[in-house]
Amino acid sequence: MSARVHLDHDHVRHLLRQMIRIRHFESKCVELYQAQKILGFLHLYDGEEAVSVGVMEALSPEDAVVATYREHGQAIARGIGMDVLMAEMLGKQEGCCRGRGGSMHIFDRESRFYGGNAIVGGGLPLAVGIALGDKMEGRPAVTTCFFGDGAVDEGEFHESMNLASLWKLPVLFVCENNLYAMGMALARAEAETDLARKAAAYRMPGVAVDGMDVVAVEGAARNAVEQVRAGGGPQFLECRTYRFRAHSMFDAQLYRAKDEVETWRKKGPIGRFQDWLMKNGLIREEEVHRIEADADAEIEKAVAFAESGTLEPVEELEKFVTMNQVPA
Amino acid sequence: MSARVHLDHDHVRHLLRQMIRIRHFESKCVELYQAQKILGFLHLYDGEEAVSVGVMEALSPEDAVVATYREHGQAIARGIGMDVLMAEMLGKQEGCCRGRGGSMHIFDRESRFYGGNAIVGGGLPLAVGIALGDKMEGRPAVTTCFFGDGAVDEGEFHESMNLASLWKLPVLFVCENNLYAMGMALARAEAETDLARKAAAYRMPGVAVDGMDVVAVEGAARNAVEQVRAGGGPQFLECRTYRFRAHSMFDAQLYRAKDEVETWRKKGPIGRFQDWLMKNGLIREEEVHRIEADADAEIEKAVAFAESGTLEPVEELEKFVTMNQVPA
Amino acid sequence: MSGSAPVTYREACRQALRDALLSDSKTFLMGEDIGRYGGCYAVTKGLIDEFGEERVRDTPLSESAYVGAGIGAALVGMRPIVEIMTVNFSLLALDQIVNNAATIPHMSGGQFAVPLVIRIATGGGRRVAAQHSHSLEGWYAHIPGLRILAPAVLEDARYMLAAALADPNPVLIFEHVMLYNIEGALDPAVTGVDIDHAKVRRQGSDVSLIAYGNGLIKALAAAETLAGDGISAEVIDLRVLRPLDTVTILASVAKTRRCVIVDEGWKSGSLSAEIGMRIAEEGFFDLDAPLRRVCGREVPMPYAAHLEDAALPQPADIAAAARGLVRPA
Amino acid sequence: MSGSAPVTYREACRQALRDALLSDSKTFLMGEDIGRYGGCYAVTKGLIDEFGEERVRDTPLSESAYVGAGIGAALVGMRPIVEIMTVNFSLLALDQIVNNAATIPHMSGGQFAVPLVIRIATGGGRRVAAQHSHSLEGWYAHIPGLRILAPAVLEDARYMLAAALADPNPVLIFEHVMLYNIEGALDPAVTGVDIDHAKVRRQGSDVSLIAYGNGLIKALAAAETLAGDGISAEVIDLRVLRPLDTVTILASVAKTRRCVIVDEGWKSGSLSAEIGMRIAEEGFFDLDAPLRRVCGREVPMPYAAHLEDAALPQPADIAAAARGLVRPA
Ligand SMILES: Cc1ncc(C[n+]2csc(CCOP(=O)(O)OP(=O)(O)O)c2C)c(N)n1
Ligand SMILES: Cc1ncc(C[n+]2csc(CCOP(=O)(O)OP(=O)(O)O)c2C)c(N)n1
Ligand SMILES: [Mg+2]
Ligand SMILES: [Mg+2]
Repeated sequence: MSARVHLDHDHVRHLLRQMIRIRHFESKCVELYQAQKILGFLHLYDGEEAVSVGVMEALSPEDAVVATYREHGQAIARGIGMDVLMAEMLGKQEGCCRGRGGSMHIFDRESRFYGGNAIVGGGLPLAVGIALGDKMEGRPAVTTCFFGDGAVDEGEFHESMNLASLWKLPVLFVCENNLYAMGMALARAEAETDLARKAAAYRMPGVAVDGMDVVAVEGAARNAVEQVRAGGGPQFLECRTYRFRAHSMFDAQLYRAKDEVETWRKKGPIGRFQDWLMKNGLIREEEVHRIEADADAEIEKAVAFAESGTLEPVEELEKFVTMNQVPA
Repeated sequence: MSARVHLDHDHVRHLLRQMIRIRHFESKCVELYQAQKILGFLHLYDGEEAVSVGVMEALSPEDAVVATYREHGQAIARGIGMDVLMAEMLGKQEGCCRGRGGSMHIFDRESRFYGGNAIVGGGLPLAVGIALGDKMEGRPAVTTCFFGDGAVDEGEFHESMNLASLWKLPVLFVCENNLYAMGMALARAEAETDLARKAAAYRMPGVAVDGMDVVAVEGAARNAVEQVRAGGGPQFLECRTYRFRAHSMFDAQLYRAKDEVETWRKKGPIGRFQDWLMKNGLIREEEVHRIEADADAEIEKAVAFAESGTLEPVEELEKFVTMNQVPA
Repeated sequence: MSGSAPVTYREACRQALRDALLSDSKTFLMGEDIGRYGGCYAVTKGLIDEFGEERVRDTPLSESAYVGAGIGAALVGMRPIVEIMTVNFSLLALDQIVNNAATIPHMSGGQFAVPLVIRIATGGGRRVAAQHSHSLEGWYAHIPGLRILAPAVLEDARYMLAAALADPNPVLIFEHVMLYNIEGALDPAVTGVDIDHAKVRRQGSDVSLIAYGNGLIKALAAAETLAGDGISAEVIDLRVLRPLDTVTILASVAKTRRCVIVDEGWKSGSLSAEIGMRIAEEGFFDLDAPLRRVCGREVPMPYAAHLEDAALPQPADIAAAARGLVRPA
Repeated sequence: MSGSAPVTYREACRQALRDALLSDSKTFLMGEDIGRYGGCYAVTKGLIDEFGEERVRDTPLSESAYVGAGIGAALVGMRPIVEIMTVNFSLLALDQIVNNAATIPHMSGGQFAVPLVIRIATGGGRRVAAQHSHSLEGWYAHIPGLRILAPAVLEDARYMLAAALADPNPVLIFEHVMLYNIEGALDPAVTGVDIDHAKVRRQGSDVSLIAYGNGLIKALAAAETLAGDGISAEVIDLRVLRPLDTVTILASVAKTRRCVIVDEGWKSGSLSAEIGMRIAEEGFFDLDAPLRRVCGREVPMPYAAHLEDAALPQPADIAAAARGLVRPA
């Protein structure tokens, strides 16, 4: 594993905690979805936790993040509170977007989290512009843009990669390659399946990393962010991962074999990291239990907060369709 | 020069004649534009003749062509009559599109010439679909798609290249790289200026050829078409050329230096080929003069045809907005 | 397929696609996740197994390229049926639809036709928020060269496709996501429908309710309520959004002399405006009351259920508007 | 810039851009060929020399990415002015405009604003055929969250931009290609305009002619002709296509009791329909005659001059429609 990551006790416990928090948060979301308290589409991150947990470790508060519709993990790893997140999923006005965005459209001004975008590839041009604005204003920020392997098929990927590279913008492009776009296997969608190579077409450095290894992801992300921050222009980081569950709650998974999923589950980022930590005496079983218990307690509090939340009055429906001022 | 091209007397004279026909046809268009008989946008091919003349030599009648808005050369090289072409430019109903398309929208069913597209990059998806249809129907045709260096910036390029390669479709992508998109120099528009390399991002073979050398272009096109026809999937051919005149008739050319243009003029495809032929005794001066005279006579006939053409009655304005049947 | 057994709208769409694939070898389906996945709304489920990957063609996420490829294939005589998952995504293909599909026949002086069918899921109500829930079919109805269809009943879901494939021009079929699960029996005597005319779905004499798609279901519910109040509402199903069947609309308004137009799209610039304006131009002297509209509120669709419900026209709103015309306070 | 010297519409646009760049360091221009080339309609000519490549930013041919980049830059507090050469090309950026710019403020619960200005050249008349000549501004006027402007007079060309930049929301400014060369003097006393109201450009009592953009010029010409026939036409310049200033429209119609709406866009589903429908809803009892429209013919724009002229509304058509209302045969 990468030497650039300091594997002291606090840090490894933090990494594990973050992944567990995401995993448990989403298990609760499934319950609430089955109870029809969460509605619409629900895209789970189960199996991909190491990606956003590892990447976010490389970012500072002044950096910006552009996320996908599969962004609960991205949001939690970025530090958005579970309470406002859960309230959003329940459509309450106490939610981070007052219940207007829902699961696919999480925004948070404080952490510079520019959404939750449900148009595949639609976030990439935004990331280019955010980085452009920061650069023109002399802010040292790096904009990290998450997207999936399917987004690589879109024209907006091509145009955005070129623009960022041409203008040497501070963007970290993070491709969460989970091998499927809904039911479309990467090999059926892309003539070139080695996605990191695509970066070369834009003269952009591209690296692929094992997205199931949180430390490897953190290391690769730190390398990339360091170069971006140094003014070297954008970087492309492909994180090879896998989605353990259905694409969304409507997916019969006709397109992949059960044992393919099982094989990947064995490489699961949480179990694997946990075993490695214990084998190397970096964490004790009780600590893991405490982390899980703490996460569950935090989630219960979040659910209570969300359940006790209120509905925005319908009279406010048109509020914010147009803004009265630019928020300071 | 390529060994694959048989440089017998008839053939070299034919190549030269084709380039001269295009050049002289367009000089006449400029006159008619200044006389305000041709209106709207007029994009000249002056300097780029070797590209479509060379490429078309590699095609057979059953092949399909998708063109750009700078397509007079592509149309003439494909064999579309100057008379219907000129009538189209003059907006007469005797024109190939009854005067509805004009300079930017030349279509010809008989030669499978699918337009004259004035949306940069807009023709690429069409070419993919034409090739798909031909392939599904078992027709041995190759679809040749012309586009400029600027079209490479567009998302439609990315999506179409991937689709054609993924589905192994019989498409020859011909990039007319004249180093500028209107006033935008390639180096200011693309992070990767070696366009042939872009094909690699789609696992598509990509070759660059001197687009000022008609024989080299023909040779490269023959190689590419042969492989496409053999079922090897699409090929990308970059023809490095230069536009001697303004982008269109509205262009002050503030973006490039006069001597840059002059240097390129010296590499002009017609003069260069002509000199080479004469030096090697492959053609005599009188023959060249005869070719020019024949071309001018042909153009005069075309202009007469166009001038004596008629205007479509305005009552027919809405005809063909919707079709009553699919033309057989 | 036995017409008399109850089928869902989804199943009717599927049977129509299957028929098309069986009856013409030049027909093929192309779109995202229509094959292995079975279709994002399960409309194409099973078709890839029966017809294979060539004719039920899963595409990469490249809306502009695969829709454009459908246009290209149509130009050379194929009969592609392209699917776009959700109308919001169709914006990525709009250049191809407007600048190529709709222009090439005219621009080429009639040398080429574009016999293409595009199926698009549309509409709100599924709590999927501001990038998946809009109703832009009225927008498409602005474009010359296109025919726009909105099947609202099983019969149209089942038979409009065949008529669309027989049309030598690009036809867009908008399937409202809230209709896929409606169920009913198909009349075995009916084996086809026209794609030229609006249809009176309920006779009435006091007021005309003009609607399409999911709005029709709501208008019919409103008519039922109104009947309870002794108000006889006639309900018109537009079916064809371009070209509009003005004759049927004007005939109904001439009879009832009052009109409420229902449109789930954003009110300003929605199709309801065009319908109302045509009445104001050609049926002005038949009217006893101002025209009324019940449309979607002008907001990006919110996620929260109570807000989405408030953003969409509801039967009660339609009934209230009709009542206001028939019995002005 | 000396206001009293005669300027062209093009020059007025250029002065507005220059002012914006001078007055706010967060403002920058971005678009295709706006820099070295000088702008495809020469509007931005010279600005790159004065303000440099950073603030007058030539972009690759990537409409979706650079418009989206404008949205992103606006999200972080910049004031980008993005140019799209021709409205037909804006279809390539429509996903970003509709799915992002128009939704993010609402979808984020008001956490973010998108103070972006997009300038788009629109309209027919230049013989550039079916992929360069349409009038889709009415289409954009359907989208909640956007403000749509159509400067038709020098004053608006000169001062609407500043007002648009002061708006915290995305504003689209449609400049009609046939207006760039109109010339006149700017009143030095005027230093700004509002972007909320329609304006009466000519007072009249017999009929209201409602128009915008190049249609206004034609409506004014028609009013002149009508005056010769003793018909007094009031001419309304909409100026703001979204939100529509219904009050000014209704006030004029209440006065004249007759109305002709002029729109160069394709008739069906054009903005003229929305305007007419609002009158039919709210001004119904003020009308003495049916509403009339003079719009673009429903064809992809043909190249041939006589066909393009026939496809566009002309002053004579407007005058004839008005005459038909005032003096029905
Ligand atoms: C432009 C667009 N096309 C299609 C969809 C429907 N859709 C939602 S998610 C998805 C798959 C995206 O796959 P990928 O980018 O790999 O992300 P993942 O879901 O695997 O995380 C699709 C096709 C969409 N939301 N936007
Ligand atoms: C989508 C789109 N954007 C912009 C334009 C305006 N435009 C017309 S030609 C052109 C330059 C295209 O350059 P290139 O592809 O290199 O072709 P060339 O003109 O050099 O032959 C531009 C920007 C257009 N027609 N379509
Ligand atoms: Mg994926
Ligand atoms: Mg070029």
